[in-house]
Amino acid sequence: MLLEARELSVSFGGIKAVDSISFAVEPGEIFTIIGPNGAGKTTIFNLVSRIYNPTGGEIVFDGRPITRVPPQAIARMGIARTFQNIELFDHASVIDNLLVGCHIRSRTNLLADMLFLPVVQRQEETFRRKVEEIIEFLELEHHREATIGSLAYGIRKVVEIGRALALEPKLLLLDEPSSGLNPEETDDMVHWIRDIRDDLGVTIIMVEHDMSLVRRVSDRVLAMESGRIIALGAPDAVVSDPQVVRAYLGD
Amino acid sequence: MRYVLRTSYRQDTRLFKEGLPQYGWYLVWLALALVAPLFLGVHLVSQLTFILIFAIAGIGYQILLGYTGLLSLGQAAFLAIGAYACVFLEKQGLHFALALPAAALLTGVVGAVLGLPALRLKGLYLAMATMAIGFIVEEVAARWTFVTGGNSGASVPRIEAFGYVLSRDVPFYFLCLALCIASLWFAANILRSPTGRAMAAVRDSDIAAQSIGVEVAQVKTKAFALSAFFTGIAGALMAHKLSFISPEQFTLHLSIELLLMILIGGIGSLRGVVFGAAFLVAMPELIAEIERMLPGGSQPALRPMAFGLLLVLVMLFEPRGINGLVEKITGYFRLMPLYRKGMFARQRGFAKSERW
Amino acid sequence: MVQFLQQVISGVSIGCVYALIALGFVLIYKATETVNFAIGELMMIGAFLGFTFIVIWSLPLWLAAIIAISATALLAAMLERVFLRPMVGEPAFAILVVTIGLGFCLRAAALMVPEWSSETVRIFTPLSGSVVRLGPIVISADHAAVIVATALIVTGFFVFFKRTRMGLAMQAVSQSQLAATYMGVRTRSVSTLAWLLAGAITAVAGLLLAPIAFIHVNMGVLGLKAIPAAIIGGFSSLPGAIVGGILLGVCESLAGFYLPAGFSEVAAYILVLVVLTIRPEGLFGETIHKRV
Amino acid sequence: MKPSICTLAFASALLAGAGTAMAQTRGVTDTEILLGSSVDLTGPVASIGVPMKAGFEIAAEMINEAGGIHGRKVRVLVEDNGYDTRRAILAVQKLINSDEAFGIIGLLGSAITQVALPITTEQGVPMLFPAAPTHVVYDPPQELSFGLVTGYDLQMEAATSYAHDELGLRKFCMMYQDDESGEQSLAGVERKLGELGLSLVEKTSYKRGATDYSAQFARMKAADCDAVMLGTIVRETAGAALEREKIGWDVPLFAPQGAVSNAVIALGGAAVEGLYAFTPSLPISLVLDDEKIAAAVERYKQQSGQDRNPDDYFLVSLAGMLLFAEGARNAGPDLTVESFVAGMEQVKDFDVGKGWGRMTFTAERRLGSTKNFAMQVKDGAWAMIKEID
Repeated sequence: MLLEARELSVSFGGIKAVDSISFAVEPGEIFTIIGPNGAGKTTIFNLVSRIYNPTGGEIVFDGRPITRVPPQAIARMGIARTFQNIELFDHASVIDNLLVGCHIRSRTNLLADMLFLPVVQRQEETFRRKVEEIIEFLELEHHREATIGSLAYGIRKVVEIGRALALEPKLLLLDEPSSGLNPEETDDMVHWIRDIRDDLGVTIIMVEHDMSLVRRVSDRVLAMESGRIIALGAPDAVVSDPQVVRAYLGD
Repeated sequence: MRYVLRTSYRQDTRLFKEGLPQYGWYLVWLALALVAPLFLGVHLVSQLTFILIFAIAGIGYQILLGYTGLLSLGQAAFLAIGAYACVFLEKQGLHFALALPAAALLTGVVGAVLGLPALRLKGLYLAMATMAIGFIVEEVAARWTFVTGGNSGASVPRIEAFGYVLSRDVPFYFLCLALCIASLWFAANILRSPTGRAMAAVRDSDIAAQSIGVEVAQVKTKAFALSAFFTGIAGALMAHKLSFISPEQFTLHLSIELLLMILIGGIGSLRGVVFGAAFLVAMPELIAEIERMLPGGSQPALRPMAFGLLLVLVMLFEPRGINGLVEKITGYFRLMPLYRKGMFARQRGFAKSERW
Repeated sequence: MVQFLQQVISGVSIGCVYALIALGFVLIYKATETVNFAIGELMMIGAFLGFTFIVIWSLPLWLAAIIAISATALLAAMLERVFLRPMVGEPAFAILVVTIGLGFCLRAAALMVPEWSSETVRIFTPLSGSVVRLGPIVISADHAAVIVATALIVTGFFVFFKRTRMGLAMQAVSQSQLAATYMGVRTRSVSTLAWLLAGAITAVAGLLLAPIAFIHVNMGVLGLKAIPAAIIGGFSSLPGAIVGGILLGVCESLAGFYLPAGFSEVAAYILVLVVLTIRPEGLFGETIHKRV
Repeated sequence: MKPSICTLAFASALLAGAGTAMAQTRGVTDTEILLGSSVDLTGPVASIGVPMKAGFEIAAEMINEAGGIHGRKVRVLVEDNGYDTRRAILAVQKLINSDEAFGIIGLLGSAITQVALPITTEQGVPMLFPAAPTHVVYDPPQELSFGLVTGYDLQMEAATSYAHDELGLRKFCMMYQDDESGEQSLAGVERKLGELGLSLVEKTSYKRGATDYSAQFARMKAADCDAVMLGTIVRETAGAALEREKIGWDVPLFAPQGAVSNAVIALGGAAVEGLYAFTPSLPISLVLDDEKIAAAVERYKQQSGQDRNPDDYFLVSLAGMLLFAEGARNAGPDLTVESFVAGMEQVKDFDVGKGWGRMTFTAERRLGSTKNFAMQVKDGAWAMIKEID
């Protein structure tokens, strides 16, 4: 069991956004959370990536509790995430964005950086070699030097995934990877997600609306409505579950 | 049309990726700077010295504002701390060669401490907090008479090297030149190393930086400490150049002059700092020339008017300052056939409110 | 004890001037989210216009005041229309720098006017010299006039803000400029109105300040005291600006009396640092953080 | 004094070839003597700087029309420094090195004078009669530095002895401006009180540019002293008088030279009635019967187009120029720095015009005259009540 949530709940000023949710994700699995807007999907995400503090329950990752751990600490433990409306470093180039992903593995102190000692030089080269692999993996070669501001929306999505991969994570949290993409880009996204899991062995938790993407790529699906679980299981079963259909389309 | 071939990772990490054509220019500038005292009178050399001193202060400010996105309106406070610390240490008998680094390190530590409020504050709030710090440091400089000599100021002892007294003109110019080049090199190294990238990450989106594992609080403190370190060096050099320091010299007006220098030079670029410093020192002379040409004799209001108008016009029409212009021109020549007219135009946008 | 009250009263009168400037400052921040560093210079222009009309053209007091206030207000609106409107969408610090630049230009413009430039002047109102006694406490009539005038302006202002259509529009713009535009609010003209109103208020502050202090080209530096007042009250809250201004005035006056020399000027800025580190959004401001 | 030559081997080798021959004296040609000055034309004290610049130019015109100095005409180049120390340094260096002025005359601002003195001394250029009331120029006496205006400390010593001897006051309080000029006044008062075996009952200060003095006056009134010494300049003196009137406290006020100006009366109105001030030179209104001064003021009115008298500092630059002319005349046709210093040391009881003491300079005495005038505001105008040597 890689990540487990036990009776997780959080309320903003009286409203229970997430009401004692429990679920577990196995290593190497693609686990998708679906549900109408305001169901608490992104809130769970922000709880796991430690941007919000839960009011109840516990989160355990790789056997260690991370309920109260600061956000930057979970990156060191191997959890990476992307954001719903893309939080990239706009003024930097693609390669610099990816290099920031390697930040947690840099061992050089401020003085060494100022003098750019050989140890910093070597470390830079290992980072760049790692980032070049990711660039090839995600086919971003001819965008390497472009600044983020000049890139198309779909490309930015891929760059953000690339930055998360540069962290060499065990668990990757994808926040609506297909939002804002056209159908053809969504197909590419399916391949990226499968390749990440198969080639790099990264477990993926995804929040998604595009049911065709959910069906084609998820191992298990969790459906939520106004803070509570209404269905959990194989993609086809959950998507056609009457309760889920009613939650989405209303009765 | 020059296209750069990337052959090795090492090449990517070098300061001048494109080899000779890129750093050739800088060699020319360095040669000019070395022989300048031969041709120029003492007065122009002291102008150049002030340019170098302001450039070092500008490097410190650029690291804070240009690279980490932290707007400080209290940089004059760090100049004051650097100046007073160096003079006080020299009066206690420490030689200048030791007093300067010690004063700079002390300013760096104070910078890190004064940067603590920055950890919780953003944008305009931080600007106001640093302005408050600036006023407080100015007041402390006036009150703490034992160290700073209070309002009657402090005279600065001469630098002695190898038994002789170093005169404040040409030799001091070379000292400032060496320190300025070293500071540029240090800052350039920081930018191509993990520290620099982490700063740029914090500038663009500290939420994303946090989720990548960047210790945002640590990076901000480091940025304040580095900025204070360089500004402290500039403060110590300014004290020796002025030969007399008093609290009245380190006012909010000086902080705003430093801000003008960074903006006019080009925010976010190291060579922009040098352009900005040259502009800041040359501007009063330019205005004096214009004033002389004016029919009605000297129009006293010309200087503040020019100072104010410049701030406004740069922000309106060329927010990337002189460096922006230089990049446009070099870009034009580099991409000769493919240069598109609107390449550098800014897009219109709605006020991106920090609140939502 | 009488001494303490005496200090508090004189602190309140100076505090009222800070409050008015802070009100103008916060009004602009709420409507356009820009920090206006030229607020002090607008006050100086208002005071000098008042001086010119009253002393040099010797117009009746109230007529001169009205012309001075409306002239300064129009000047402020013109500055926004010409210099700040093209800056919409630029980063916040760029706009802040433009206002700093405008501050220098206004001071330089005042320097060009012969009567204003090198003279330190004062407006003598019929009240000058006479004194109001509240039991043992003595307060000059001009100071009392400041307090009364501020109270009137503040109440008038809240009526405008809560009741009138344009007042509501201004509040909408301050919440979110993008949303307000889609609701058909002409955000551009609302910002100009915000500067117009702020110009009027700071001109009043200048006119009220003239009798009790002096008018000179560099009096704009007093505007820098309005910024701490606005921060203490909470950057984005109008009642906060008033309370912050008065609190600041009293605190300075008490520091001047009880603490050793020199502390009173710095008291304002120490207070700001304390408030910013404990409650970054000030006493009345609402908490703000970026949602992801 | 350690030999002060530049030592960096590299630099000195470079400079060996570039030494400029010092054939004739800097700033002196066959037909002209160039003097340099730096005052504030655009900053906070422009109201003093602008009339001073006019004073230099008009004095030069009058000296040149009267035949100049041994056939040479005098010209004064005035640089603006906006009362900012850094720009003042650059201006003085420009005047010495690129304009090659013979001497620096009439600097405005105590801090600026303190900063400029080491530069002029190091370059071997005479520092002539700064307008700033700072003792640095004449105490300790230096070869190339000549004082005209007594420092604030001497002025306030005269004020304290006058209050003590003439008015029999014993309990002294002081309010001084929290900067270099204020602290000099404080030093003078405390030195004289020490001699008289007294000390300050209450000491308060304010930051430059402050407009409210209620706290300071409340503290002094609480200490119920019978004399209030002021380390203030123009605006603050009027502000102090207004505050005293507001709290209805009938105590005499004593201020240094800066207070003696019609601006104080215009600002203070009735409140400044009875205010004492101590100055080394009388204001223009009291010296117009001296034909040289009257002619100069008349010329100022024509050139500036204003019908009001210029600020009193106009007289300071006038007196400075006349003193320079006297010293240069004594130096004879071959004007060099050495001959000029010798010429200045021959100046004995020289009259620079009404309202100044007689000027005498010797090898040990670098201050023209230590005379101060006790002034008081009597029904809306400054009147001279006593001369104190």
